[in-house]
Amino acid sequence: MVYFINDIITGALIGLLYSLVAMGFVVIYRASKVFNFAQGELVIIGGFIVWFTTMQAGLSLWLSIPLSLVLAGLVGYAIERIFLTKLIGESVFSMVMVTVGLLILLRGLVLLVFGPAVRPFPIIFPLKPLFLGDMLIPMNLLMGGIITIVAAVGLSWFFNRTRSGLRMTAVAEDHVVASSMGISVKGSIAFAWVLGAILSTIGAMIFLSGKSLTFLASDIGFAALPVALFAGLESIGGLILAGIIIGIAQSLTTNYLDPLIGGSLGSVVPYIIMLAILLIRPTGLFGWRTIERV
Amino acid sequence: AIAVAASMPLKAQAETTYNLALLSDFSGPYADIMPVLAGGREAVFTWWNETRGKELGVKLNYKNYETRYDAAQVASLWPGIKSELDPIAVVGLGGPDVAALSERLPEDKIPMFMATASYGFAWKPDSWIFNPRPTYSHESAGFLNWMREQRGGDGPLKVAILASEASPAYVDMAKGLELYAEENPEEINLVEVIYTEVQPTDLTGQMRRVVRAGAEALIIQTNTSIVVAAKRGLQANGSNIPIMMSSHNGLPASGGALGGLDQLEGDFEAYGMAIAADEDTPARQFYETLVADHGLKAPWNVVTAMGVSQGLFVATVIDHAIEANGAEGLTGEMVREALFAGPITTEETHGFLPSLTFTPEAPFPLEGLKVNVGTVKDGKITIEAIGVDVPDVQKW
Amino acid sequence: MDPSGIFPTSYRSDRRIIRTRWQVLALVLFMALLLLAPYLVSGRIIAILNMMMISAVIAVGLQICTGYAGQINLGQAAFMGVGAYTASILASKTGLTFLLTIPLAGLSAALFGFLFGLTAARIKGFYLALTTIAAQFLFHFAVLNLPSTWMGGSNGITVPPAELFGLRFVGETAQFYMNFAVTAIMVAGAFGIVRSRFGRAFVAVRDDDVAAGIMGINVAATKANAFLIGAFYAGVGGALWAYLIRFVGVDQFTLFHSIFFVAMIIVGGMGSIVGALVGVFIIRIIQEIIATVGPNIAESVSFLGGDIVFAGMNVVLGGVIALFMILEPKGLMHRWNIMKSSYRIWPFPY
Amino acid sequence: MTMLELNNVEVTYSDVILALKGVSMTVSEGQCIALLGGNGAGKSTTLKAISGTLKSEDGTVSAGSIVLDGTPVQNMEASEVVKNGLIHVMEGRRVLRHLTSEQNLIVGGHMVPNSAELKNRLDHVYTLMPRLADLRNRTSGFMSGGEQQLLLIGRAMMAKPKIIAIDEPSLGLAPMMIRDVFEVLKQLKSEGTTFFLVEQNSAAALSIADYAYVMENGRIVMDGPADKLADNEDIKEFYLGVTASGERKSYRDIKHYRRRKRWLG
Amino acid sequence: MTTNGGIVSSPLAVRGATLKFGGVTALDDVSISVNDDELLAIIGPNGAGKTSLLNVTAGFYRPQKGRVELSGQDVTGLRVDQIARRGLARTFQGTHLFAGQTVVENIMIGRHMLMKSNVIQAFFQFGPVMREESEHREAAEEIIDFLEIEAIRNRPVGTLGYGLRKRVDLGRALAQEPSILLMDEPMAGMNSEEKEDLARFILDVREARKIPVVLVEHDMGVVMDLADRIVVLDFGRVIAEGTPEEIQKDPAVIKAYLG
Ligand SMILES: Nc1ncnc2c1ncn2[C@@H]1O[C@H](COP(=O)(O)OP(=O)(O)OP(=O)(O)O)[C@@H](O)[C@H]1O
Ligand SMILES: Nc1ncnc2c1ncn2[C@@H]1O[C@H](COP(=O)(O)OP(=O)(O)OP(=O)(O)O)[C@@H](O)[C@H]1O
Ligand SMILES: [Mg+2]
Ligand SMILES: [Mg+2]
Repeated sequence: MVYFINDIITGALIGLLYSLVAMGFVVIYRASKVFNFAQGELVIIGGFIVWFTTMQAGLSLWLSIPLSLVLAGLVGYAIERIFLTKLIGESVFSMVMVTVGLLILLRGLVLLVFGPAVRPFPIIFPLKPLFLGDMLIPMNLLMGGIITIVAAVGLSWFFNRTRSGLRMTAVAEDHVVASSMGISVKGSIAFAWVLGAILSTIGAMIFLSGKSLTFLASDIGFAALPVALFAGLESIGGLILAGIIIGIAQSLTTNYLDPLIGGSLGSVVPYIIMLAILLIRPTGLFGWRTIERV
Repeated sequence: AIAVAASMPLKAQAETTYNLALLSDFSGPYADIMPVLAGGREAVFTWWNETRGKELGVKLNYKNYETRYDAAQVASLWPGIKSELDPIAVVGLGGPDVAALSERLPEDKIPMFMATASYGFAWKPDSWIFNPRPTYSHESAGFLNWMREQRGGDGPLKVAILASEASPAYVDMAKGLELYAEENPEEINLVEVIYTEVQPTDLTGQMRRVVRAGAEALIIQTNTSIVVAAKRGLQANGSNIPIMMSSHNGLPASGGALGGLDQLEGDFEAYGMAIAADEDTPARQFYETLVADHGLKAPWNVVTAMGVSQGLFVATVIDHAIEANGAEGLTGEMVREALFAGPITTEETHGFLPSLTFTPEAPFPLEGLKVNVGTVKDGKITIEAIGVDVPDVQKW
Repeated sequence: MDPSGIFPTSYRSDRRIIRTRWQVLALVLFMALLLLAPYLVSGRIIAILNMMMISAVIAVGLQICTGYAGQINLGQAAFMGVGAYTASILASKTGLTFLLTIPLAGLSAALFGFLFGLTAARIKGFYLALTTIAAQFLFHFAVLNLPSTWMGGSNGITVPPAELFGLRFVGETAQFYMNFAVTAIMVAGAFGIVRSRFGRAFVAVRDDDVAAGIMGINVAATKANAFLIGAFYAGVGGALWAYLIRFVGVDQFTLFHSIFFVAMIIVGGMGSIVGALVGVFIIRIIQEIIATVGPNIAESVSFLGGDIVFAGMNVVLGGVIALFMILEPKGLMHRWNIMKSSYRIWPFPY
Repeated sequence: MTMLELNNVEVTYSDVILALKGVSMTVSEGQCIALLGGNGAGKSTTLKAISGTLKSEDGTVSAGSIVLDGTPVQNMEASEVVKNGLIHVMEGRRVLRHLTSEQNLIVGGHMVPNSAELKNRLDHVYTLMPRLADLRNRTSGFMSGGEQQLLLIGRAMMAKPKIIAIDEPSLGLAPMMIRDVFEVLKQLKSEGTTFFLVEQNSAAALSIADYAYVMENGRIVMDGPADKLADNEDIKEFYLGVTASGERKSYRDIKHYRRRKRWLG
Repeated sequence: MTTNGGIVSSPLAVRGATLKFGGVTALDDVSISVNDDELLAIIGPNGAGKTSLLNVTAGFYRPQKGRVELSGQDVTGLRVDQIARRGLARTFQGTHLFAGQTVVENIMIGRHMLMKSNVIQAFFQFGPVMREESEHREAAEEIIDFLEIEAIRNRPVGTLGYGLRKRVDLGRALAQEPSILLMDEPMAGMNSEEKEDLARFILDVREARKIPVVLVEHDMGVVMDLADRIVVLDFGRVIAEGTPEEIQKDPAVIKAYLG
């Protein structure tokens, strides 16, 4: 029983990690209507930046973490400048498709710049888990969970309550109208990518803390995807709920169902849940309803 | 594009030259080990040309082809390789090469020689693709039996496997051992079979299951990332169940990824190939000569060993073929025949491989199989056992 | 296409794809060249052509589903896989001739695609695009976890060569003709479909499904059909793949492959069959160039080390794709059409 | 002084379709000019060219210059043009559909520094258009055509621009509404806003315009003071829909032949 | 009046339709019925519920109460495409054209539901498909001539001015060969010359095709001249109904709408 509860807690925390990575998707989508297929690659890049500042440059965590976040932000900005600015005014679809190109490109770049070797990732959160009686809870996930919740609350306040948030919402609604109201689409998208890159980097820290880093890490992008859709691509607050639900479901499947079927249903269960939800609510739990008016 | 390929001058001419096609993956999942592995096998061919080749008046040319570890790429490269190089043997790397060429090579009568252990799905008679090592399941079974003897006492050894469905190859490793455990309950009791992602988020929970099941060994033949995650999971559970790794995710690689070999104190790597430890073995000596006289640059580690042993495997077979058929007019078919004609002794492969006796029944030797076991003692990789017997594993 | 001042005289002629005598001639020459290719160029090129033709069939299907009907589909590789497995199982277990297995492969993939198409009735836009990724994972999971006697599990399936009247289709040349025939039929068919009422219905649903419904088009059914047809093409392509490689394993049909198919139709241009073909050609050729010159560069500039060179190659590949999307977001066909229309009104822009 | 000036502006869509062929206009400060013209004449294109929203339709100002309040704005980012004091009310009722009516208005006034001022402007809009006050919490995407039209005008007012370029404000409005809207426009004009008015309801347009241009397939074919144009024969017939003799003719007894426009002999 | 099963039934009848969106009541127990070959105009202030009424009849919205009948048979709750196939066509307030497609293609899409060929035939481009295509293409061209849009036949609709789009919109609706035609503000965004043309088209449609037309329009000139009968909506209820003359005099209408 204790273990069962423990599995639920750990699952929920893993779910929150997914939420954080998914937040990368959502923030970018929420501020530009662009769905970024290369989110997983942003996670690796973030990871490598952290690895570089700590393991290579040998900075202390207190220095390297903020530095990494700054660098990540710059990378996000650079990506936006190089690949997306030129497309402002074009259809959103073509921007999305550029991110597909990015996905392939960034993989290559990571390989080129950091090399393919499996790298040890710095221990950012204490390895020693938190013991609650017989339950043990991994520190990185626990702290990550807290960070995620804080970030989610902050960002959803920003997007729903502040005027800059409203501006970005306007951009997400309709680039042309937004710019015809004097809102800089460029600015909004740039902001989104900076934020997206930073979130991915935090995600990478939680995900990889004390583990190893290769470009396989990008898979978490696709693991987080169901969470984003479950919550609805416009909802940041919803990510928390979605993440927890999916995380728990996955953890219970891997720990109790998989042993029976001798397979890894756990890795597909998020997608199954996502499909089910979308069939009931086509735009996720809290996503914007599609408005059809004639 | 093709013009370029065709006009590619092959290395300097010799009396009789034969070509080898080297399939490599410098930009796919194995990009990390490829340069070292390539260095290893190429050095052997250089060595062979400069020693045996001279005596026999034969020169082996080789050329690397990038497959990106993608079957489609291999398939579209192959006809080019054939017409451009007309190789007497292919030096393969992994799954996609096998997938793309297993049905093609018999048609073209060219054998392919791999570096790694084999898979259940390649276990078919009359193959044209050969591995110097049996399947991963053979190797783990051999290791586990050895461990059980070490432990002493009767009662089966409690074992857990950590596999992944990311690649069918990983599943195959687990399936083989599962079957073996089923058929030999008195030897092995498979307490947990866990599937995870290739870069797991967190394995604390899964590892606790392993610990609670009282496992005495944890088999991880998949990849380094999983070893690392598992180790952390075990550490979180305050357990030090020994992990058994294979060559491509062995002690040095995993240790490096964990930030120090010391973290793997008491864990094992086991495979049918020389262990790259500090001890002064014939293999080690041969490596030194390669470095000294034949321009090998790679460090002394398992990946180099893999490359060298593959090179030796190929070179020796060709050697046999030449002895049987003379230096002139050697064909892929003759090379394949030579493989069955007689054993490849461990002396010929300078102790990198045990003596291998191939039969048309399987793409790898079935009798006299041996694995070597390496471990970490006070932060150093040391050889724990050499020539451990591998039990017969049923085909799955 | 006609120069300025020349107008079609009958609706039939107006529908025609190829108009001028020259175009007919060009097409005939092109086909003839292709047919003779095995006698003109090296086996390597034929092998590349084989890959291109197979990709072409699949990309054309994707073009119909995504480019025409607007249903973004990231599961095409999975659909291809279903086809490949169906063909392999039928061929290896029942020894059915490829004349039957190929269409059957198409059908089973179509069925699988149709199931996902049904969700399109409710799920739209990105949400749909991303649910199609689920197809990818579910396929992978199913193959590995169903009893291995069904779909070979992790073992994969070995495929006997395609045979017709004792003639075995092994070796690139024989397979070339087989692929050529199938591809020709499928592409011609694609032109037929997109220019028929179905093609128009697809486009209608893409541009404005509300209006489409009010025009008497059953939107849900149309979307499902789009997936069905797209998947059928993928299935046929998969079957060809199975007969080419003669060994199918689940890792040959990954999400990454799907993404590349999408990239192909984007590079070529959405909503154009020719675009799909162009896209396939460009991306495949880049890949092949990389695979070919890579080793040579690696040898000539060995101090760089193969790893650098090949990693660089991947950057080139990704870069070129991204570049295409930035410079020509509407795809090459779009640029071409603009040139065409300016030619049509030339020299009277007013 | 002149607020907006177009010199020989030429607009090309997707590098081929030439939509504007050398259009020149001048709008001086505080003035209201009306741009009349048949369908596809190029009125909206003209506005898009000024406000920089052409790019989204793959169009560019391929020749000529557009000077807004001293700064050349041809092919400038739309958002930059706005900063120069011009707001373009686009055709096609492009409200921000998922936002409420009020949020739309706030977006309109997003450049307002302090929220007190924002509040004032909101109230101002609501007093001028009480209907919007009733709808303030309605999701704009669900509002009726006319309601959306009103919202667009309100949204433009929120920005308090120097010049409003407005595309068919009366589109889809009920007769009373049209009267009200034009009252609002007059009001704004009296407050000193310059207007660039594209309008099909020529009678209404000419009633508030000081000067008017008539456009036919991409060219200015006629211009003059509003009142002069108002009693021009052709304008009467084609735009005001009254016969030369002045009385409205019924749509029932329309002759079945196409009239030729005299000025395009 | 067509009679079916003895009972007299009109081509289109809406009986007691009520439509609510959360708090908003778009339609409140609205009943209208259209007679054969009649032009019924629906007018009313903005947000009165005119478009909603058309949406309900077209099956785009489902009324909470009431029913919709096409020549006697109940079509309430059918899908839009099913209702379209029963002979109801509409044009839109604000255009809903297929922007990427040329004028001809748009009109051909209108004929989709009249065509029979199946996918297999389309794939192999059998004879029948080609014949069908040509026939329907011919019909489409007739409509194009009729609406005098030959010149822009092959222009992508997205590139047309608002007014021309409206014309194409009408053409597309006619292509469906409807037995009843609903029009939502067809005259919006046209100058009086173009209104005259469109008015003429509408008259011709009725002459040539003898189909009843429901017209929602804010231009009183047009409405008063063309309509046989007028229904006035305000806040979702019918506040008046009658001939143009009566309506023009009706105080309630003057107060709510004409001013
Ligand atoms: N995106 C576009 N691409 C190509 N051509 C276009 C585009 N938009 C407009 N045009 C063409 O430019 C000309 C002017 O169009 P515009 O929309 O300015 O007409 P308009 O005067 O606004 O007509 P309306 O009063 O009907 O709105 C038309 O001939 C139209 O076909
Ligand atoms: N889908 C919907 N959700 C919520 N409210 C709606 C919806 N559709 C219409 N409404 C509301 O119902 C009322 C009637 O809308 P409708 O479009 O029928 O008005 P209308 O008579 O067509 O006005 P107009 O003449 O401006 O087009 C409006 O107040 C509108 O806001
Ligand atoms: Mg206009
Ligand atoms: Mg309306």
